[in-house]
Amino acid sequence: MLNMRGGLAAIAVLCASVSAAAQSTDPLAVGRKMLAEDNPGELWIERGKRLFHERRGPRNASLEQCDLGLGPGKLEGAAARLPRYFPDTDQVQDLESRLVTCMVGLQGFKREDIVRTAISPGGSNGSDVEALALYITSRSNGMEMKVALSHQKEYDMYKAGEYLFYRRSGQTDFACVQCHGESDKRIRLQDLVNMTDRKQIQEVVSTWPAYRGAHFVVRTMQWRLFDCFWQMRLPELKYLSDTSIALTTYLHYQGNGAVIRVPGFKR
Amino acid sequence: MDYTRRIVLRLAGSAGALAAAAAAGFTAGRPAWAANRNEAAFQAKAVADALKSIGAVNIVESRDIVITAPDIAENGAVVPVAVTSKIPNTESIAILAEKNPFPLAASFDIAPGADAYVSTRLKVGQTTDMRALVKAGGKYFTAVKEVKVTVGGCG
Amino acid sequence: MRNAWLKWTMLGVPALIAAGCATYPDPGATREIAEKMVGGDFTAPAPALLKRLEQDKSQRICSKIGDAKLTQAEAAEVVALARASIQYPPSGKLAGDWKIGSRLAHDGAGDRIQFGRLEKRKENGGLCQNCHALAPGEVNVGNVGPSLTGYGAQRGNSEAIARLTYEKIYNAWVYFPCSNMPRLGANHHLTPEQITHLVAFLIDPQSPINAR
Amino acid sequence: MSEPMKIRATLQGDVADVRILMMHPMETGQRKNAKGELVPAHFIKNVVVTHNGKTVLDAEWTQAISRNPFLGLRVKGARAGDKISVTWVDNQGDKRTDEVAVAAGS
Repeated sequence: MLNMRGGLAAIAVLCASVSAAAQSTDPLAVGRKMLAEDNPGELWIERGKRLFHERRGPRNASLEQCDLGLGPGKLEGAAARLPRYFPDTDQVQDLESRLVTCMVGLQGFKREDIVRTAISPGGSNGSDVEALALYITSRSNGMEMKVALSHQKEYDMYKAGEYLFYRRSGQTDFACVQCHGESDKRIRLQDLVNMTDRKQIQEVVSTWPAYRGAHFVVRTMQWRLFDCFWQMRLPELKYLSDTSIALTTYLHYQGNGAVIRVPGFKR
Repeated sequence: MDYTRRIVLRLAGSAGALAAAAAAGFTAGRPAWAANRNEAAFQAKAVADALKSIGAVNIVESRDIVITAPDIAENGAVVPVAVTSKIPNTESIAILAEKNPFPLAASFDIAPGADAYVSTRLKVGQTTDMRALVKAGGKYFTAVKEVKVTVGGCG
Repeated sequence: MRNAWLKWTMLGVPALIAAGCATYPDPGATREIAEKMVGGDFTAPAPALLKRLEQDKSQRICSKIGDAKLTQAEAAEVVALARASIQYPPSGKLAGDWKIGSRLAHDGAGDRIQFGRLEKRKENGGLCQNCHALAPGEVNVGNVGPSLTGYGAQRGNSEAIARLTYEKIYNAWVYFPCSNMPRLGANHHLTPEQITHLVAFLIDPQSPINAR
Repeated sequence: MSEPMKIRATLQGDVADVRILMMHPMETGQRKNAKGELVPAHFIKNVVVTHNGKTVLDAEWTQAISRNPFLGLRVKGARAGDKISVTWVDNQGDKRTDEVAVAAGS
């Protein structure tokens, strides 16, 4: 039916026209497919590449000597093996944590300055860290996730992550598992991933960093966890905190074998 | 993070911004078939006024216009819309989100003989009829599809 | 079979130990490591808000890892603690205004913390829509919890039903120990008065949730 | 200081499927920033797509086009290696042109 304000007598034929769009039974599927086919996150990759190779910061250095676990400057496959233990920092680090180590150590940026701006405001052009994290991860596109537990601290992180995944607290009594423990569940219309199902974990961990449609920026795994704690009404998760790296270790290890393809597209 | 909600609510705009926007032109070297920007149509707040400004009269509903858009859009700030016109000699395709404060969202002039298909993404403030208006051989044709907008997001 | 795959990977552990490698910490050590993280990894605009991370006894019991089951004794303790937590509205009236309840049921905001700010509003939303189907035909509803469509139409609106409903919202763990449903009243997310409005929204014959 | 567009042009028969992503805020002029100040309107007004120098599409846009816009079109009579060029102009006079060669279809 035509449903318009004002006199539209101009329209000669008033038969309801039917769109051929919705052949699928899922009324959301058409839109999701159309958006995912052309992912604005792609625009961030070039920027991340430029930021990686440009001489920047107080030391006027590039990140080309950054060791993400496979040796200085070796990016192919590096993200697929993170988080991992790094002897020089004596820490288990995820991609963003290691990236910040490089930005501080090689380029001379102040850690607190990077951390403060790492998660960009929605509707901005995004942060340097977001673009760099996407570029670096994109260099593992097509490769299998291969996180190893070998150092004691990696085992500790993995088990702490598992513990935290099930740890309930706060006024909603939520742990991760309350929303991510069963398949085919939704918060309103938003599909929830079952993080106790290997296939679904793989689908998730291989698609971050991702373009977040509602925010118009590329988001990272650090952001994903940060935003979950917000919705759970818990205090703010510190950027690069051990809690975040423990949960990432727990999830990434279970996601082993997934083929990385970033940027993902999230609603 | 209620960024989407904010952006969608603030779509309810004034004509001022659009008028200011009219300044910078890009008309030099334009081929004869491409019309100049019809500022009055873009500033119209009612669908009827937009159509009038375009000069669209005797508009015929046509099944040869296919609108591809979701039945339900999860995020009103990014609603994908594609329009295909199978009507011979299609000269232009305009897309109107009828419930938007300024319904005429975009207009595409198509070179003679070129493929009459465009795809883009729109901000839509609320559930609306999405209307495609096609000019072909000097005549006007139209089709509509309803898109439900849930705004979505958490909180 | 929540963690079937995980268990499978655990089978590899003895081999690693045999090879002299590092291994998984025991549950006590894990708890210590993880709780230390929680203690240092969060910030809040007011120190008192950090207390949200501390677990009460029921939360500790309900944080079962993987497929671990609640024992009968644990379940009984959670139920007893839940029963003791319930406070009724001073008026004694358990069913309030379904229209206010409808608004609350569709409100998912309030009390979140981000970018150094606490989302403090006049009142918190009831969060229902996030997880439960509500009125017939409503699209933007979750399914983590059971559908509430026709809740009152199926059960009626007697005093006994009003009381049961009130208690389930105030502290669902009285009836379903350790369920996913937040203890909205006991945790002071909602006030007793707000809960009476949600009760009305669920059981009032006029409420859209009970529309045919 | 605009970011390059991401343009894909892939041959399907003799039609090039062209998909363009642009980084642009598409500000309505109605949104307030974190400090509560109104963000000035800033949006692409006009997009022109050419095929080997000949215009095939001339689009007039408004603030109703989403942030980081997408434009998809099909160019008839294309051959692998043909040049597809895209130019956008925004309401603040900013302008950008990017070009790709049509890739053979898979």
